[in-house]
Amino acid sequence: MATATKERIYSVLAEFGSAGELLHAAEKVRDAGYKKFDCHSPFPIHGMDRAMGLKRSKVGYIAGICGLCGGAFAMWLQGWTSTVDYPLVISGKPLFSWQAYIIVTFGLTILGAALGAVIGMLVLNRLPQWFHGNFYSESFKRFSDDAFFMSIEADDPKFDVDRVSEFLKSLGGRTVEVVKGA
Amino acid sequence: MSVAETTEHAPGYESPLITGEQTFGSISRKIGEITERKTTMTWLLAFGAAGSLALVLLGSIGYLFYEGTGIWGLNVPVAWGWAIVNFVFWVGIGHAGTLISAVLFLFRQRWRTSINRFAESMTLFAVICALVFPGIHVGRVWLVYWIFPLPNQMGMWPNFRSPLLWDVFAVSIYFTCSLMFWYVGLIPDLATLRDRAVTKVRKFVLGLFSFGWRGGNRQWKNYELAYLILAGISTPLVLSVHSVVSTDFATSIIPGWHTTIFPPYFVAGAIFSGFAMVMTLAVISRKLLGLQDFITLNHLEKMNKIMLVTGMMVGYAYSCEFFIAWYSGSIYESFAFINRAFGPYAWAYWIMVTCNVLVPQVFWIKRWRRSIAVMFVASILINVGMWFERFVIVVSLARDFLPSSWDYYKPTFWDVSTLVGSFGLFFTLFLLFARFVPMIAMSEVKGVLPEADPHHGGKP
Amino acid sequence: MELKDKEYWRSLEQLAGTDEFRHYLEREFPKGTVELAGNSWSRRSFLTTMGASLALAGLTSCRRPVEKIVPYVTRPEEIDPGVPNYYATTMPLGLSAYGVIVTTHEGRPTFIQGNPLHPSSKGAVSPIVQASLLDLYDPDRSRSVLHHGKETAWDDFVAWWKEQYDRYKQSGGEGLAVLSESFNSPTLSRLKRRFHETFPKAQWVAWEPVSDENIYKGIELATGRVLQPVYDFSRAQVILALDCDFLGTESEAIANTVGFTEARRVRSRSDAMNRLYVVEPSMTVTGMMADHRVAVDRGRVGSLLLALARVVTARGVPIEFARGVNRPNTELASDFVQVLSGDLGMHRGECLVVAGRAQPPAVHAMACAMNAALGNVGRAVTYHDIASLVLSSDTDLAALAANVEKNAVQTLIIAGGNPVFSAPRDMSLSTLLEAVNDTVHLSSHVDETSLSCSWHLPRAHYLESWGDAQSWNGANSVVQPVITPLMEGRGDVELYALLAGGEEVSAHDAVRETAQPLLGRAGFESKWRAGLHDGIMPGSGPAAVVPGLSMGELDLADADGLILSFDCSKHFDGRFANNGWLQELPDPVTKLAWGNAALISPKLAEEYDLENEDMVELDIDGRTLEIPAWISPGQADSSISVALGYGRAAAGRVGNGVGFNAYKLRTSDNMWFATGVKLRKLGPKYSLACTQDHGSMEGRPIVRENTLAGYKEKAEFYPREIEHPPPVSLWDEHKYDKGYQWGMAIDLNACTGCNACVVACQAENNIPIVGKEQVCNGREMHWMRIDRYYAGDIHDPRVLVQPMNCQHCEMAPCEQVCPVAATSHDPEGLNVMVYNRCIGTRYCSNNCPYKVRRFNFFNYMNELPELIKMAQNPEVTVRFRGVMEKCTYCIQRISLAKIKAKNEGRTVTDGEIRTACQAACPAQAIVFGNIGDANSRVSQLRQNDRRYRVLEELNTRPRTIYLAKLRNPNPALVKDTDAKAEGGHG
Amino acid sequence: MAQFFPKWTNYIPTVTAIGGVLGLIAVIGFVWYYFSPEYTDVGYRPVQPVEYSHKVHAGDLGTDCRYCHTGVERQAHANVPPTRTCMNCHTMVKTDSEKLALVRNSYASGQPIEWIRVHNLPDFAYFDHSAHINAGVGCISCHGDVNRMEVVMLSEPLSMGWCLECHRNPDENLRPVAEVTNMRWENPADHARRVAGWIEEKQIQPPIACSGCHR
Repeated sequence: MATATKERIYSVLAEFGSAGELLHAAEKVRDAGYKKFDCHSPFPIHGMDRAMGLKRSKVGYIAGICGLCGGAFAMWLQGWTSTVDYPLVISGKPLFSWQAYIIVTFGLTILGAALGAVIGMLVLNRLPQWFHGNFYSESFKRFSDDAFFMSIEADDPKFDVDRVSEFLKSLGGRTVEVVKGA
Repeated sequence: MSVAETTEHAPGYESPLITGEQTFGSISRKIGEITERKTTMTWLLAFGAAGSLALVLLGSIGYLFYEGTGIWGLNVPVAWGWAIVNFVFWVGIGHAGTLISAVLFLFRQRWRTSINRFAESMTLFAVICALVFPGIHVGRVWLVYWIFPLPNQMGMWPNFRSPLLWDVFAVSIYFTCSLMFWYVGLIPDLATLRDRAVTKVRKFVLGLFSFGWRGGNRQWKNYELAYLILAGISTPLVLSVHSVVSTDFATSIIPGWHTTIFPPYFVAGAIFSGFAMVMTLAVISRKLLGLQDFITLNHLEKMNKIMLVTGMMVGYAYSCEFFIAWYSGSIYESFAFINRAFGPYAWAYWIMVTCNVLVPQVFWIKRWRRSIAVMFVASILINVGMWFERFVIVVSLARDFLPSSWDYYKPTFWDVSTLVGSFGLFFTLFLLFARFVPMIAMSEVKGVLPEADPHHGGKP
Repeated sequence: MELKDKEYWRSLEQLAGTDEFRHYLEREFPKGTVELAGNSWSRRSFLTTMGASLALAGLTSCRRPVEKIVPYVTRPEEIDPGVPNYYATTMPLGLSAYGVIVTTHEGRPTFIQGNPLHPSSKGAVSPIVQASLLDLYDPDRSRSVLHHGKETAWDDFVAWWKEQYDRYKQSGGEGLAVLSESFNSPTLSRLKRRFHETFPKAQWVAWEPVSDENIYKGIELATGRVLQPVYDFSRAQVILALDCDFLGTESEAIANTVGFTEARRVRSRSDAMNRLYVVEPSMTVTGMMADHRVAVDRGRVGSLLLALARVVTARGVPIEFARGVNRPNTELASDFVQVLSGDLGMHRGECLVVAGRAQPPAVHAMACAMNAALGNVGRAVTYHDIASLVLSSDTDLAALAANVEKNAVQTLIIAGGNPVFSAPRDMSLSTLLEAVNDTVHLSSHVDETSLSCSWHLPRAHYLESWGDAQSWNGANSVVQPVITPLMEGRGDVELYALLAGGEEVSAHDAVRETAQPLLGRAGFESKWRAGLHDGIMPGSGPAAVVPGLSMGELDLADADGLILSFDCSKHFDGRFANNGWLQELPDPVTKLAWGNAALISPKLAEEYDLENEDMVELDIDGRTLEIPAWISPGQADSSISVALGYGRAAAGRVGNGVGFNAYKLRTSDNMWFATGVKLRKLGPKYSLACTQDHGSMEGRPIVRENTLAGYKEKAEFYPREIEHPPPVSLWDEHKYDKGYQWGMAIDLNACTGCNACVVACQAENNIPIVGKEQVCNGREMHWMRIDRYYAGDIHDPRVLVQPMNCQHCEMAPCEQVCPVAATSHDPEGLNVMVYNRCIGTRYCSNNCPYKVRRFNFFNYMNELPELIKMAQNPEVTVRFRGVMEKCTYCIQRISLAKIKAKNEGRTVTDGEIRTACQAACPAQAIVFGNIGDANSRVSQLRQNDRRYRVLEELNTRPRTIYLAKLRNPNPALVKDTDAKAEGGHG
Repeated sequence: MAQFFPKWTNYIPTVTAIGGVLGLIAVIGFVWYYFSPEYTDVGYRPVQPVEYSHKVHAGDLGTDCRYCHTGVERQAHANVPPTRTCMNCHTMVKTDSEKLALVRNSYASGQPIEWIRVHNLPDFAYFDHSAHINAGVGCISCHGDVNRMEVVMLSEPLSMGWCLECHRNPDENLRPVAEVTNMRWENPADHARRVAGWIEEKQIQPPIACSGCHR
């Protein structure tokens, strides 16, 4: 694969036989002190977060805050329009009929939270990200089918092509590939 | 299929969720191929048919805009007709999707993985059909944007006390959330298709929409939580939506509408009709697309059980209505319900009862519960019944407080064409989906294979 | 010179001069004729979507379309643009004259109300009087003189007539005949006399299909003189109406209603109330008001009266004829007769017996004798000798026909009327007219008669022409134009003057000329002006005369078998058939709009196995009519009733082919009823536009009533109100305590269900006519409707009526459901509907428990010809497609009054604001005002112990309250079912 | 699949995100300004059939508005003067002016002059001049400095929102009734106090509810 000149190395990619192997490999890599590595699998692997030593996702907080904002905005909008901006007597009911406003408030809370969750997820995952080093690897694409990959990226402080390749082999990687590209 | 058909298992033993010795690879292949292979004749024919029906809808709407709502059978007292019936009907259909994808997800019902994708899709399409109606049924469509709180030179704001306004918010929010839920679930599968893609076009399109997904666990981590949150908030949402729709009737003072039981009763009904629709589609598509291994009889049976339950809830609601009408001591209420059962619209009422209460009872019997033919017919009958339920409710208008204003509502050609057309729209969208989008959530199904468990000693 | 300072009538003529107007006229007069409003979708244009683009103008940021302001060149001081003017004039109808006050905007008459000073209208109107306004703008009116169908000018006719005039002057009028309508006009009768002077040998026949001839004949029979009876129902405690719908279709119904309700109004429990006995073949407005009603077919009313007379006589009140006529005592409704005779005997001098125009002279003679014997003459009934009466005469018509047959008539001038349509069928007039060399027809439309005449002359509307008319008590009033003729029309006065004098005379001068001797030379001008201003000429009519009785020979042929009776319809004799307001107006009893039907009793229906809308064939010795049947409770079992004036062939686009022509069965020997009718059921059904499908209240306390006696015991009413928890709101209710608080009170005891309010509302509020198909679909637009419920025994029902319009609930269910706040409350408690904010979800209508909201399913207003749009009230927004509308309590009147008051630095006084329905109501059943002011009439009515709110238990807090209905049955006749009538309802 | 999308594509999301936000703001601003009656209507200055100058008549000559627009204090409409009114003076003054040809013709022929409407409310809104005049709202408040206009121009949006502003707090626009036609009126120092007085005495409570203007 490594052919053209002045290519740069993006990462070292190792394929593992099963979810289990990948999980154990991940623990080792973590213990070896690598930071910029990732495990690619067709589906989320149970326990992998601990194995890789990842902290809890922040999506929840984002969603929560957005939800609260949505709700607050809704209640404010309804209250302000019907009591301050243009008070109209409707069916002889109080201008601020908060009971009636609950539904829209609830709705916008949900909407806020949902948008927060999705956008938060995308941002935290840096998606969309159509270009990525790993895509230089021909075999990498099997991650979405039935393969399990471990990739240690070049900009990891402890990164060294040969040492990393060796290390991944030692962890039982079926194939180890140095991903290069323009 | 053969396997599943005969699978008998002792109580407590969880039969395999999918059959046919599937591996990760076989799953991506079988599901992927559906979208990759050459367009089949059957599909083209079906699409043609559905498409032309959708055009009927378009035509009807065009004529409606030109002439006014008078082309429908509406009158005073029955100022709402089929438009609203269809709206409620379609919104109801939508519910099953979210229920399966969200509620069952929260309950860790892993069997949902096989059906959640197209249940969700069906939700989207149903809600699209639903959203058509509030838009077109108003007298002055060109001003319909006034229901949104937009600053304007009149200094006017919408009236947030109106259930109709709640509808607009609830349903459009429901649609947005379902769309996001659906798409988020779709990303990894699009990536799978992307990676299987050969042609440049497919590479580009699928690449574009899969956002460059790399299935890295750092992504899965956020992804899973986001998905969980969406599921978590979709659950109260889906329950609220039809409750809100029911307030269109429940908050009014019209006998037969003014009923506190409506919210739960509507939700139950919605799930009921929704599952019926999923069933209809599932039965057809698993046959046509050879998905018997993924949508097994066990799945269908489970859905039938849910239909049986919700069907009886609805039946309970019907009887409860009658009891309350009598117990309330309000002569208007009691008249309204006696009138439903024995008045000019009795025929509609009894169609409703037969289809919604009697028909599901067949699912008490295991053999019928597992018989494709039975469940297919039943699911269609149930949808008919649920449409009539909404019809019966809406035409309670025909006889309210002052007998002097009583009248009878007769649908016109345009009422019918609009309803038929909406089905056209629905199936058009569904066929497009079935052709171009993975019908089954591959990454999720892979996730429920035994091999997916890292502690599974299984072979590579 | 009057014409001089009424220049401004020309304002509309100016408009009429513009090309657009011509263009409209052309466009609005295609020969192919379709119903104006309603189902002719073909004629609907893209204007609706244009409306859309206009509505969006703000968005598309395009400049508004350029609008022109066209000021007057010289503004007449009478006119302030936008400020209405009011003129008094008179509407002649048959022998009646209704004094009216016409509201004009920029010279366009837009509303008609009664003239309080006028004895025949007393400030109120009937549906016909109100609706006559629309006829003025009827685009189907003929627009030019026609000679053998070709358009010519008046001058040609005048020239032609001059020749004839000279010719006939020689011959003394040999072979010249005039067929006119009957009239009661000094000027016209003066001209008629002059005509006879000029042409002694000429024949002048006055004839009307619907006339009071029998009444006058009867009085002549009894007294030997032709006298005009004038009734004052306010002076009668006991009233017997014999086949006499004196509150509805009979002459002078307005004045009758005013008087009748005056004697019936109950202010407190101590008040007395008159008692009404009705004997009639089919349910009428009067029958609905009855305290006791016997359904007797038209042929047997006489013998019932005879029986009554005998009993009364036996009880010591000798009635002249009672012994005279030698006929067996009939057993008809004997207990009724017994009780009634007692009641009459007890109320000598304060009772009244009236018979309807359909009854034969003998019955009227008997009634007359009875009133004399009971001492009512000079009290509840007075007789007047009206000089200028020109009565309709069936015999004269027959004579004329005979003359024509033996070619004794060369020139026949038909001045008004439509004999070809309405004349008795045994004298087939249309063929007879062929025989006459020259036939001239003066008529507002090119109608059936015009088509078979050589000359057609367009006739001016009474709002366009000068004339005069005497009311029934002889009071003289002038018909003065409020607008120049829109078409080429000329009035009767012009024609008569031309006929009599051979030259054209200004009608105005002719009328003044008549007035001179009446008013006297001295101070004529001021009297004349006063007369014009007040709408009634100074100096009253001839004093009442007390005729001596000289009973002639009475013959009372008792009819038997199935009897068909002809009724006068809401179109009178059919002359108003092209009036959309009247066509769309539901019949007060059957609630049928756009057509008539053969009314049959439930029993008869059973007998012949008939349902509503079944086509039947009526056969009277060979003459047949196919017509749908309609079951009308209260119909006499042996009687079928059909309304006259329907099934016009050449009425115009609105009236053509609506209903079925009963004149086809009418012959000179059975002008009002025919015996021996054969009824046959035909196969098909025919859809009738009925605005109320369901006639029972289902035992709900909607219209509540009690007997006077019961009420005096205890102020409770039936059906009893529904038990409900105290109406408490979950929220703090809005306080309506400042400023004006508008409210309405409707006295169900006064309301007769005559429909005057419905038409008035339609005129005032620009309510569209939607046409038969839409009414069949339940889409009628009337803001005010009159609900009619049957109670008690279906074969002898009590009928309850209830005007129903927006109740202006303080906690209006309609408001909270509108997503765009298009309907909300204003501080004065009005439930306001903002048309331009409405997007048309129709949710409010669904949630209205009274179902008083109306929706524009189509763009009904664009349907209307421009000419009719001129009738519209500029103070009220014209609604467009897709918009909800409803009664506003005439908010335009409220606003104008408030502004006026404020400008004058005062507050609105009680009674200053009268809603259109209130202004029209002859029964004064509707009172509107400020309920915030404890002294206002409406506030006081709200204290009345008969008041109740409809659907009170819903806690909608309507601003409209109703006063429960009372009946005053004779204790001796009370059936248990009647009084405590809960069970009876439904 | 190897690398399909070039590296720069990774910037697209960021760019579109920022662009989207800015674009949205731009669109809102655009609609806000350009679709508002302030923009679409204010400044409407059609060429009238007769070159009539309010500046000359109302301004320089100081004719009172009500000389031509009669009845404003009595009725809803402010009359557009009949040709007669013009001729009252112009039979003497400028009898042969070119500009006045049309007026003279109109007067002679009886054919009215077709002025082009500048201040135009929709049919469903009912404005009453007398009510406003008697409350002491100056002509200028709605019609602008007519006395400075050669050709009459629409100087206020006459939109519902605009009406409401004044109906909600009319104080600034109130003045003694005698001064309503005064184009040079300045609110005196004690304006506030006097306004309070008028409101008290004349019960000035401009309607906010729909029924105030819609019938």
